[in-house]
Amino acid sequence: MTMANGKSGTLTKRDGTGISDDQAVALLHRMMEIRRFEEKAAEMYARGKIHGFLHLYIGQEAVATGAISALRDNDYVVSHYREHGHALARGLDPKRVMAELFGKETGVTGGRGGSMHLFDVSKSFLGGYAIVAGHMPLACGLGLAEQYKGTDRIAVNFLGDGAVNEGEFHESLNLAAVWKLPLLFIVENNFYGMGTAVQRVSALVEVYKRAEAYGIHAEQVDGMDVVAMHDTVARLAQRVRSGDGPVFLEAICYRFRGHSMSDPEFYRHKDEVERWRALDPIEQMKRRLFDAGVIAEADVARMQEEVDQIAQDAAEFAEQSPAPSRESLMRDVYARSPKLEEDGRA
Amino acid sequence: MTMANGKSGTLTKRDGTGISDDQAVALLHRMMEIRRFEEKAAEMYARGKIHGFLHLYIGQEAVATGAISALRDNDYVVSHYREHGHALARGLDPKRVMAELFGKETGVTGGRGGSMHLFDVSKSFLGGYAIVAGHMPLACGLGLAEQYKGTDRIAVNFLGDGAVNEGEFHESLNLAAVWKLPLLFIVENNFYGMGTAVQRVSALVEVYKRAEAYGIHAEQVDGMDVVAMHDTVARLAQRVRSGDGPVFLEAICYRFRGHSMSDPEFYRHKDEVERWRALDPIEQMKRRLFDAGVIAEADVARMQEEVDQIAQDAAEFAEQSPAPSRESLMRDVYARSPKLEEDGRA
Amino acid sequence: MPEITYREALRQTLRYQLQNDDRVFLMGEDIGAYGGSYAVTKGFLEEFGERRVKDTPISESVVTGAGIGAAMAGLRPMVELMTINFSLLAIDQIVNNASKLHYMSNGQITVPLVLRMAGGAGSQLGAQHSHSLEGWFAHVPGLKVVVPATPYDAKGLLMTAFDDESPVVFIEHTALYAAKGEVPEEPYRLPFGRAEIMRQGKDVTLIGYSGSVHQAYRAAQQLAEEGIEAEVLNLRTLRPLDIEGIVASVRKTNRAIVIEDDWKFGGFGGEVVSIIQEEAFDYLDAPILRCSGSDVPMPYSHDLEQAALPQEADIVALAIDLLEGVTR
Amino acid sequence: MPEITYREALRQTLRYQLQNDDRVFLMGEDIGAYGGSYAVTKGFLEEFGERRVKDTPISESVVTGAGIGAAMAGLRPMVELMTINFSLLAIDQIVNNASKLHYMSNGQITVPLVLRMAGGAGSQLGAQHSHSLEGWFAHVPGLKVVVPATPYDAKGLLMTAFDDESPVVFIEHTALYAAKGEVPEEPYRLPFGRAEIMRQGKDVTLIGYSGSVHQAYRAAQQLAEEGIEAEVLNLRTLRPLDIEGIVASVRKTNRAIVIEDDWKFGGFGGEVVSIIQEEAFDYLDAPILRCSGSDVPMPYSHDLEQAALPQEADIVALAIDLLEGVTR
Ligand SMILES: Cc1ncc(C[n+]2csc(CCOP(=O)(O)OP(=O)(O)O)c2C)c(N)n1
Ligand SMILES: Cc1ncc(C[n+]2csc(CCOP(=O)(O)OP(=O)(O)O)c2C)c(N)n1
Ligand SMILES: [Mg+2]
Ligand SMILES: [Mg+2]
Repeated sequence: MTMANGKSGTLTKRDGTGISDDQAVALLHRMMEIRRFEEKAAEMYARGKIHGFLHLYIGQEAVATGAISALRDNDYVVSHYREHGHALARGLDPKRVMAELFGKETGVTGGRGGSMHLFDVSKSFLGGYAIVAGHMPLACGLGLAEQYKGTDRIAVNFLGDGAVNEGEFHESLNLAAVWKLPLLFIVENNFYGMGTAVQRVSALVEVYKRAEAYGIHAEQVDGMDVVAMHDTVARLAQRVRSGDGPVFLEAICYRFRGHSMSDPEFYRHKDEVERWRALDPIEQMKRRLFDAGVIAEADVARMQEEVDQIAQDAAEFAEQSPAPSRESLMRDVYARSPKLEEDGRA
Repeated sequence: MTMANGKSGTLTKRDGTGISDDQAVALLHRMMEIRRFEEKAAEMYARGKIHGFLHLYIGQEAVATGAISALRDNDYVVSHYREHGHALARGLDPKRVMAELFGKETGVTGGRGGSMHLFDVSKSFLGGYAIVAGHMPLACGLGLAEQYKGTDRIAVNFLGDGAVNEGEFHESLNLAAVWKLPLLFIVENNFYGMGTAVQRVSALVEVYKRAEAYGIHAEQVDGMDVVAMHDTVARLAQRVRSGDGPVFLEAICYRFRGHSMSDPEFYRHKDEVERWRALDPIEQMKRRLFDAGVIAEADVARMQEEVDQIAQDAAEFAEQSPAPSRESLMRDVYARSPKLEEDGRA
Repeated sequence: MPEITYREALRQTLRYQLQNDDRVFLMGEDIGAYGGSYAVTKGFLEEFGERRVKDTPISESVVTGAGIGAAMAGLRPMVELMTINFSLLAIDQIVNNASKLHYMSNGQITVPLVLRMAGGAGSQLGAQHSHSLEGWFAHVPGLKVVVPATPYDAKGLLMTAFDDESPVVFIEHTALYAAKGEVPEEPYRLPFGRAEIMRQGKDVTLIGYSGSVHQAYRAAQQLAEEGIEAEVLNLRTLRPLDIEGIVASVRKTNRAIVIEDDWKFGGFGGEVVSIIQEEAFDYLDAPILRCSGSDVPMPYSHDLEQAALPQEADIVALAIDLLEGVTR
Repeated sequence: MPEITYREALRQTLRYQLQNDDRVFLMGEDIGAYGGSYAVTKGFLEEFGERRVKDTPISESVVTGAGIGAAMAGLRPMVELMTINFSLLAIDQIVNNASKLHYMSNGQITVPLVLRMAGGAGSQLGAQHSHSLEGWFAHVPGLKVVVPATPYDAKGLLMTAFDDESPVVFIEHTALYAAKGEVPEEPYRLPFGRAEIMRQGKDVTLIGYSGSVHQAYRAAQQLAEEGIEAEVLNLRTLRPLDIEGIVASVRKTNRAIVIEDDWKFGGFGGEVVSIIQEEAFDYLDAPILRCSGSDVPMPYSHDLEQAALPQEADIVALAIDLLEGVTR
């Protein structure tokens, strides 16, 4: 895209790492897309187009956007139920994601998964899981498989601060460490698991320090800063790829909306939320790009129009898409087994 | 008991803690009793009197003996399936324990539990569990209950090195730390979980360091030294009793026999076993008491006769005891609920 | 009698227990500050304090195990597992410890634990959040399994659960919390192992529990219009099961249909069918049928989810077939 | 044909898979250095190395989940859970991930995982180590559940399990590892969902699987002496279940007894009973009976354990009752 000024590489660090202006703008654009997409989803939920649980990522966009922008396309991404941001950052089609939230046949899983279970294997986006920490063992297995095959493909596992107290968190970190699995764990510490503040349930409040108990290299990063997320993950992904075993990253962030659409938010003060809103990752990035003279108000206005359109198109596509046929209910409970069909059995 | 010499307090430390000569001799006696009891059990297993799994504690006697001797009678003791030593150290009747191994009605649980499930609530010995780490949450609950009631009773939870990789280990340590539960965790690190060496499956080989990830005070002790075990646990139990929350102790020890009676021991070298046998906790303690002039060969000979007799009597008692009646099979599947019987319901 | 919701009925018993028995305390994920994911414990933290109402880490296994341990030590914990889906992470504690310790210890230990969880489907929560595994718990000796269908059931059965010395798995239905019904203000107990005859009938017995009772009842009303008088049984508890009551009804109607949300294959319905044909074989005019959920992971999409769940229309159709099958 | 043990039969298929498909690897607790708790993988670590044979930490959940993940990535892991008792610690992975991912992902993901475990009772291992929970797995759509009774079954069914694209729960019986039987040397597959008629008979059908098949067979021999000809079915797989085969047999014999070690109440037997009475109602001369384990945590004591388990004598007695019931 053309810039307000000729400058370039404003966000490139002295050591040559970091990102170009185009990348920087792309990150902002992606975050705006995710934000708008979810605002639209919330609207559709209110209008009764979406049901079940809807967990918004609003406020945390920088984490998924920055992190995933630093990965290779075929690195595995495994997330939990608050994964719209990860899915869109991974390049899943917003239309098909919205259609999934609507429970339509055109959705990424044909309306079978819904908001908590987005999958797109063609994009190495391996889901969308609703059991806290239950996806961590799977990520370990994906990493194990690539290690076994001898590739340098890695698995990136997003989880929340609430997941660190599950037994599977412990088993997964230990196994990843003992077997030196190519895994990058990214904990999005937004300070709450539903309504429970981290310090009320975690013996160790600095989540990243947990990883040290497994001899896993761990760092903390500002999850409200998309550039920091990108640079940090780029560096850590490289380290994981080199075969030294897993790395653990704690991204400090905040969820601006309730846990789900039904959350009365008894557990936190409005002004705490306000303090964090002041750190909105999108506004921060805009200011940064303004100050660097990379973009001007007009660029942002145009980008806003673009993402409005994307969200609008997604909603219309979802609305117009057909519901899956009831006849399809029993399809794919079992996979076809060509080898067994050969000898006409099972 | 009368000593070979008049001296006393030979093992009392300068700071006044530590144990008297009588206590020291009692510890030796207890270890010898446990050793002999299990040798007899092994013999009875070979003679087909005992079936199922039989996990011998031989080599680790100092851990249970020293630790439990430092507790109050009503502190809870919760162990795993290798618990003959803990049960006898707790003062359970050897006759009834042997009868339990025989599956007789006179056993501590009437022959229902067997070797892996010894219980004696009257002695605050809360079992005997066969699911690795599955007993840790129970110990947390016992501690929680006493904290809730406001007593200074504590729960002592024995586990093996293999248990530290289970999810429940993690969940239990975290909960105990967050709620400051009155728990003393004692890991008996005998270097193997069945045939798997600790370093092959644990990211952190120094087990006690795991506890630091939960902010739990942790120490390591020589589990082949019964006096060190006693002194350390006396000090740590006091600390737990004071209400500062859980404490974690790693006792370095070694199992001289196979994991169970059927273990071919492919996984370790005979000479490794020999090196450890040289550190036999019983022989160490004898030498120590000889050197200190607390006992003489004659005393040991007499003690040996006593424990031979105890083991012999236990085996005879078990042999002569009746098997539980088949009619009793369905008893106690459900507890009686007086309150509900009142209104003649359920 | 005042009309209150299923949720309020549960709250009344929980509050009664908290007020009248200091051995009772509640623990679970988000039951305190958040107010409970289904708002059953809303306000309790403020009313009873942190000693009695404990928010826990997301650690189902240790929370359940700690409840068992506390019960072993003489307290009467109520552990809320939020939903039955998460009970899978605590099932070793439930099966290997809670259900067995009284027996294994030869009666030395008792585990008076109340384990509450929300089950059932129908709210488009997707495959991982739509289980109806009550049949699994009902399979385990040592456990009692309670499945309230109405506010009246909810209040009275939960009261009984707290007075039972054995571990009780108390499974509420997510779709029923807002359902209303008449409930006495004073505390009362409903016995375990006694089904309620919700409707008398002579032609066919419709056996349901929790959510499916209501479908059965509505189906019975439709059948009445077709001139078919269905008897509707609300099991209330799966273990103990009211075998007497079930058999008595079928001996009268000579036909039965078991209705449940859970997957049909290997589901609890099979136990009910087996017992009926063992105990009332000579009274049966037709095979006992099951109207259950489809054998499929629950899809999110509304249409697919409804297609996967048993519907009133299905019950009606099966009942009509049964009766025609006989007249034929 | 050579006579080999059930254990050796399993070893032959595992070795064949390791030798012929590099996507296949084994993981589990003590399957390597220790040689496998039932010696099924003895020597494999030395023969195939650490890449193919992985000793794991005692972490059932992540080991199972890692197997699922590796299968998602195109490998064919065989995870050994040592015993079915420990599967309770991995059951969330099995139920919420392994069984559902193919469906939830709308067919994008497949999970060709073979999950082996030893089940059954009878060796005095006590309550926590004597489960027969195959019925639970059989209840879960998306899983296939295999229960070999003979060395011939073991080798052929395990071969099929590796060629199936869906997750297979393969449950061996602890009491059968040393049992011998004739097994072809060359590799072969046995189809899922096809029961074996172990013995032809016209008077009553005895339906068993895994260990209980042998009791049924011996009971049939005793019954023959009483002049009763029992047909014996070896189910081989519980899911898929050979409904056709079962129904065909009962339509011939008009009577059936289902035999299983597991607890009777809510057990898998109820499914078999339900299907038979649904599909062969008019052919039944008597109620279908179940000869199952007692509803009690398994006691250690030999006498009590035997009292809790179904015995040949019980089967014989039930069969005689059934037939007299009719002649009466
Ligand atoms: C095993 C399990 N227990 C409980 C729940 C209910 N639950 C859903 S989200 C959630 C909180 C998770 O918090 P966190 O990991 O911090 O993620 P966040 O919602 O903050 O993104 C809980 C308890 C669940 N889904 N799975
Ligand atoms: C959950 C579970 N997984 C596996 C087993 C099988 N098993 C019994 S003992 C054991 C090893 C435990 O080792 P450790 O904790 O070090 O205790 P030790 O035997 O050395 O005393 C294993 C894997 C079990 N009993 N429970
Ligand atoms: Mg959080
Ligand atoms: Mg060990």
